[in-house]
Amino acid sequence: MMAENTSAAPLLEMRHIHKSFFGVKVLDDVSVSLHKGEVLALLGENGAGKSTLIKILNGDYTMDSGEIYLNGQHVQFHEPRDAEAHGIRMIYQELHYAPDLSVTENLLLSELPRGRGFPGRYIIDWRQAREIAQSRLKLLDLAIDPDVHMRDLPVVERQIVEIVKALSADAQIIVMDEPTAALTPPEVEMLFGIIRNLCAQGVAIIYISHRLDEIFEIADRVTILRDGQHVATKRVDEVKLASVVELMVGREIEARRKTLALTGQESQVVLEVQNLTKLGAYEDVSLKVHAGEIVGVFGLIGSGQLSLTRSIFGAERPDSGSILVDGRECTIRHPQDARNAGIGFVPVDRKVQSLIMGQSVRKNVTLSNWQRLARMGFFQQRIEKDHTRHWVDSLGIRMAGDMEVPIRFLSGGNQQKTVLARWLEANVRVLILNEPTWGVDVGARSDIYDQLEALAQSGLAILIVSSDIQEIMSVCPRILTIYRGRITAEFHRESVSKDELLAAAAGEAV
Amino acid sequence: MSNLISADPARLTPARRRKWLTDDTLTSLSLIVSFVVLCAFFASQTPFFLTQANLSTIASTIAIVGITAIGMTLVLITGGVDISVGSVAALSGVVTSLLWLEHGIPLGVSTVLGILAGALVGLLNGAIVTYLKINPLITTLATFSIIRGLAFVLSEGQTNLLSNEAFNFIGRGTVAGIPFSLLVMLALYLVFGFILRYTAFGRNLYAIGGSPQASRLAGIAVTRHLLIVYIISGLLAAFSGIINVSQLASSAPRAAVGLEFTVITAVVLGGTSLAGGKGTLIGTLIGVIILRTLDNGLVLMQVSSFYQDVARGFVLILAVGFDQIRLKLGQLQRSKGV
Amino acid sequence: MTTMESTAAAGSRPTGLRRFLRASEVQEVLALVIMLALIVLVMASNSNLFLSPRNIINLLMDSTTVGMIAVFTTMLMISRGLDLSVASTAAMCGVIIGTSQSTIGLWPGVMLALIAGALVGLINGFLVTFVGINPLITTLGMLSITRGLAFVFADGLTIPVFDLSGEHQATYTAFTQLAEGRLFDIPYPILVMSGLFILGIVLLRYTTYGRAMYVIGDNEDASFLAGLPVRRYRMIAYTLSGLSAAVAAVFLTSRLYAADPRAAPNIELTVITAVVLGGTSLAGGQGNLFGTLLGVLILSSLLNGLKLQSVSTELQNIAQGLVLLLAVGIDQVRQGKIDLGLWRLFRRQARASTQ
Amino acid sequence: MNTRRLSAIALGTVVFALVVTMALRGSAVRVLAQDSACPTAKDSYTIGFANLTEDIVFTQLVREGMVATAEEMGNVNLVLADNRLDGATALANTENFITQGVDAIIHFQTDEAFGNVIMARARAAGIPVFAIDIPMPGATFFGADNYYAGQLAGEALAAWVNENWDGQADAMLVLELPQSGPIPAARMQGMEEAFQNNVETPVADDMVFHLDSKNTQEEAFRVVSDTLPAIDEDAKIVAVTINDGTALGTIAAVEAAGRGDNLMVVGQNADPSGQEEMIKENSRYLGATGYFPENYGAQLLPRVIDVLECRPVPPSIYVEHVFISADNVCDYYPDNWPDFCSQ
Repeated sequence: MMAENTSAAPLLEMRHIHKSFFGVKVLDDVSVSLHKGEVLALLGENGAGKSTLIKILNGDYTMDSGEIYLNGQHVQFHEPRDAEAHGIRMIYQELHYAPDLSVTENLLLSELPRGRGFPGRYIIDWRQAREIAQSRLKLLDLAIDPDVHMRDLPVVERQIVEIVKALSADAQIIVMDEPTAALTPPEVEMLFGIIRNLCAQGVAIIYISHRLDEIFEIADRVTILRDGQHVATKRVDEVKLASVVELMVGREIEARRKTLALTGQESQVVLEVQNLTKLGAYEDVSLKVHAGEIVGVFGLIGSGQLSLTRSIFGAERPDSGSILVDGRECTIRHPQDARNAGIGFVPVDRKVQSLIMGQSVRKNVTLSNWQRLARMGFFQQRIEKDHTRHWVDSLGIRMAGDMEVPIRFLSGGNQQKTVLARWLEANVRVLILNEPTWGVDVGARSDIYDQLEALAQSGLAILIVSSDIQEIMSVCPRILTIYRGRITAEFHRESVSKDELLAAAAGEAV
Repeated sequence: MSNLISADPARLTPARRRKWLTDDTLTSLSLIVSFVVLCAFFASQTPFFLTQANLSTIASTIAIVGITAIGMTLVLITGGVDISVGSVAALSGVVTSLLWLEHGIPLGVSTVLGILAGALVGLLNGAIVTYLKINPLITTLATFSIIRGLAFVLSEGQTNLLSNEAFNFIGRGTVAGIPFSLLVMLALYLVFGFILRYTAFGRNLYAIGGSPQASRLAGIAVTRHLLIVYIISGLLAAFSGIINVSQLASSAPRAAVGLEFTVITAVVLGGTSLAGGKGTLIGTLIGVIILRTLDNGLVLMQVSSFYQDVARGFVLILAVGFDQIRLKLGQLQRSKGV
Repeated sequence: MTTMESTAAAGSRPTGLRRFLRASEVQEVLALVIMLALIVLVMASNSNLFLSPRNIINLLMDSTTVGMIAVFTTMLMISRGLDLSVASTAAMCGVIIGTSQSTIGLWPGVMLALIAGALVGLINGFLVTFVGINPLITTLGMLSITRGLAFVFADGLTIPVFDLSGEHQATYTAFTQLAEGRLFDIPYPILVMSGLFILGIVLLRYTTYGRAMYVIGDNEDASFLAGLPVRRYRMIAYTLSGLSAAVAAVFLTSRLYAADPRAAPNIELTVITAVVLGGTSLAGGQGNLFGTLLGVLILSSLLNGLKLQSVSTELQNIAQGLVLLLAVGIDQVRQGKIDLGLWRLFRRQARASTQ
Repeated sequence: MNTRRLSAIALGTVVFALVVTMALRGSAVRVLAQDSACPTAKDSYTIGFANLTEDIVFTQLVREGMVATAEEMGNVNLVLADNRLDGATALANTENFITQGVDAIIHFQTDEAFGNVIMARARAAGIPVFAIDIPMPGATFFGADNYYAGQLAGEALAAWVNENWDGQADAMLVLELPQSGPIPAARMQGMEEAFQNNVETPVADDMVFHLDSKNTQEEAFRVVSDTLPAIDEDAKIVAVTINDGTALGTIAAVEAAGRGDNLMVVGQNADPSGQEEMIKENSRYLGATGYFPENYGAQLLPRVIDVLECRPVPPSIYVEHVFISADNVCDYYPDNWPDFCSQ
């Protein structure tokens, strides 16, 4: 493919794009160009307009004004199919798949191979379909069974299938929105290999990621958006990470200082887990979290930490073992029991597991504290508002409008703060966080870390489960590693290197 | 590289299950077991149940629900529902008999026009669902009352007798001792079973039901597929209406009252999910047979019709409930087996 | 919530009437108010009797069964539940009152009926939350069961709930007073229905139970992980739905002096029609009782008005179907879910005129 | 700005104003001539007629007859309603009639038990009530003697069996309508008992099958089909059915099983569809008790006027029942079957 000469004329030009929703300008005169065979990183905080821009490119949204040129020709996309017909492919951050269909079918959703001639033209050649699917999976060296239903795959693998789906189609331009969020380093490397390969063939990539280090590894140029406006477009080799972040956030971000010192054994143990076991998920896990301490559990996704935290919180039932809060053993059968015992839980996926998207900030903040805000089942509205205002102010939750605005209009970082506020409002002693900054902006991220440290200093016991090693190393003075459901080692931040941590989390003997 | 996930290649190979033992197969198997239990029960209660005469009775009276259930399965797979099928069946019979008896249009043509009237209603349902984006339950609930009303208005409430050898053959004739309507029904099951399994159209229906968004993004013409599915549902319901008229040798606007509930019950019993994206015609066929057998057995046992209602409700809840419990246990085992 | 309104809203803080009109609940029901007004207008212009106090009382009395049940069906549907068994349950509860007369007595029978209704709801709730059967299937099955039981208990007959011998006059007078008694010239059932609506509005707005309905309907997982006893709330919602059917049955039986296993034919569909008309989404998480009240009133004024003009039953059914489609269609357009070309043009012009 | 909202408010205001105007215009009072001797006598009358249901042919014929007679009489304005086989609806219709200021009510409703409340309302409003087919306390009864109507059909079937099958049938199907209350129950009882009492050899109890027809043809077809395997292949079968539709479903089921020659059916109503079935060659439909629902209006409306004009009327008026079969259908309905009757 792409036999033509690589002229200087860009493959894609989006000129003076404007778009507003409900009178709010989301894109204000944004222009972007993309050349054949290059990787353009599209950067910006949440709400900067990246998603809107690519959805316009994909034909999902119609722009208010502006023009799109492809190969120098003016094009108009009314729906995703139009864009697809022009060789534009998307890998979405949110998964879109049919759960009860096999991997093969999801990969080849609209292009299942068929026979020839009259009846044959309508009939699917399952053997060929399976072969195509398998060969495409092989591209990424993946051992996924193409006959398995998507529903039966772990979430990570579903995401991989999504990526393979877009890669496999003949494409001129591939837009990747956070494609590596669930990939392991070898898989990411593999993906980058494929991206480079594709670029060599003349395919252009628009790459969106929060992981700036990836950008510096794979991208040729970066285009930075802020508040719906184009801020800068630069060659990657001409910029430094710090300046990119500054351009994105609009202010200088200081390097994180590691403020929280290691808490000694002198302070009280708030949460203690003894020999907790759930067959098939984790085994014989014991850990302690002291008041004012942040403990990190570092492990590869799928090492059992998710099930472990859900069990401590009562969302799953362990087979054996015990959970003690303040030294007293608690029977936790339901999240309600955990909350009453003083345990709070922040799950990974805010949209699916934390937030009531249609309801206001206020109702989201107070969700776990009804018994204290309601008398005889009736909400004390004034108290509820006062409490909400308190948390909005003290955590710095920013929102358009007052606390009655539906939470879906808030940015990821502010949404996550709302979830924190919920548990603080519920007056918990222990807070368990799962991947606390998943999908959160660079700016908001350090904000959340600051908040967590402040909370710990005020006496809260915090347990963070993360697969982000930088996160773990920058917030957690004490780090446990988990591998295949077992705690393999314990480290102090000051005395451990990245490599040692990685090795422990990969099950290599320490 | 900041984030790191699993480096364990073994994890990527999911716990392998025998491929033929899918949830669908298990649902069908457990249904067959319930069916056998049901048959054994009836056989022990009444000597007439396992007679050839009774089996052929069951066979010759199954087509109306059976054929309508095909369309309903398709609609449910796309995540919709069609409440209007009973009304459509009545309308097609009324239209056919009126065209023939009062306008002198040849019976063959009238029949085709009657069936097309059903397709038209299907088109209307589909158009409202896709273009006006009104929930299918609401849409077809509305057309359910509108079309029934129309059948009454057109027929002026009258029952019309239609006796015609060729026409009666549709509902009553036999080929080599097998009821013609049953043969047609089985042929339709084969055809649509094939379509669902082996054609792009069929697979697209699952994709649409599983994730309309993914289907749209993958370039599947969702609107067109939905239109076709509702038209098919209307067509098949109308055809069932014709079989009904042929069996009874008369058409009435009150025909097929409550057909929608019987059909939905049968389809859901057969393992098709109301949430869309899941279901098989084999399951539906078994569901239809179970319901028919249940009704037949209860009548043969001379159970009061009041208790028949109670029994039907219990069977529905028990069958779906057991399947649900089985699924939960299965998931539990699977998660432990990793 | 069209573009222009939000633009206006962003510009200045609305006050007074504007603020009231901007409240989303009001916006949702505004279209319904207009629809009701139009129906009333048409009916009143065709029949002088339509707006007579007597007829208005008739119309409201007629809607009490549907209205009482609809309050709790609304809550259930907000929490993403559904109950098709309400009408059959009401029939069964009525029959329980009827058959109890000769055994345990009338008032204990009423208590028993209320308990039975709640029990049916509880079983529905159990099957939905603990066994995990789809609510449509569960309550469809329960519909068959309770209707069948109604016939079994009554042996297929309509049972007079009436003092034939004159021996227990006081008891029966008290019972019939439930439906016939009036306060300020308004029959009790209408007051009770209004009371239930007010109770429902208060529950939904100000109580933990009401908020649980919205929250669970919006995101069940998140509610669970926030520590809400989701199952308990669901059980309560189904139980209240069953109980409301029993309450409706008590008033219906009192009103008719008789308990009929055939009572409340297809009322479940009317209830759902009214609730959906009122803007409650089948997908859960949104809805309000003002809308439901308007839905109930729209349906009953439509049918009452058509009846006053002796319009045939078939046409009544057709009209009901059309009104449902129309109302839901308008709502879709209002929410901008339908991109009719005309509508887009209208919005563009509106935007142009505001700039 | 805000054109849309303003226009909505404007529209709402206009609508409200119109509604209020309408309400104030109120009900124009009709001035009617009063007969001094009889307080209820007038020049013309408004009579409310609430039909049992509009779903079945029998009641449709009743309604049509009423409307036709009212038109003929000239001084009767008929207000129609549909009781939908439901007590609550019947009560609501009564209340609507009272609101509409009718002079008399003709009620065709589903159960005697509802009579108490309906009559209480009508009495309070001082409106005379005429009850069709289901008696109500204090109402003038008009209509079928249901048990007797059943008997006629049962006797005719017994006579046919005595004559053609040597007085013996092997099985009896009873297609009833248990969900529809006492009217059908009385008719079924009349048919079943009259047959058993008049046939030479009554059918054994265990060969009498009570089946629920649910008032639809296909349900009758289904339950009869399901029952046939329990009856010997060459058994002689008689069926008594609640109406013509159910009879048609029964016949269709037995014929579809190829056992038509061993069947004989009687029914109730004798609708046009039933008549058409009877006059077929070698018909398995012996006949049905005719109620002449089309004549209900012609017989009843003049009596209603009699009551309103203070002339004496007996407390019960029974319609004449005749067993209609191919032999006499031309005497009663010559216009329906010109071809058949000209033979």
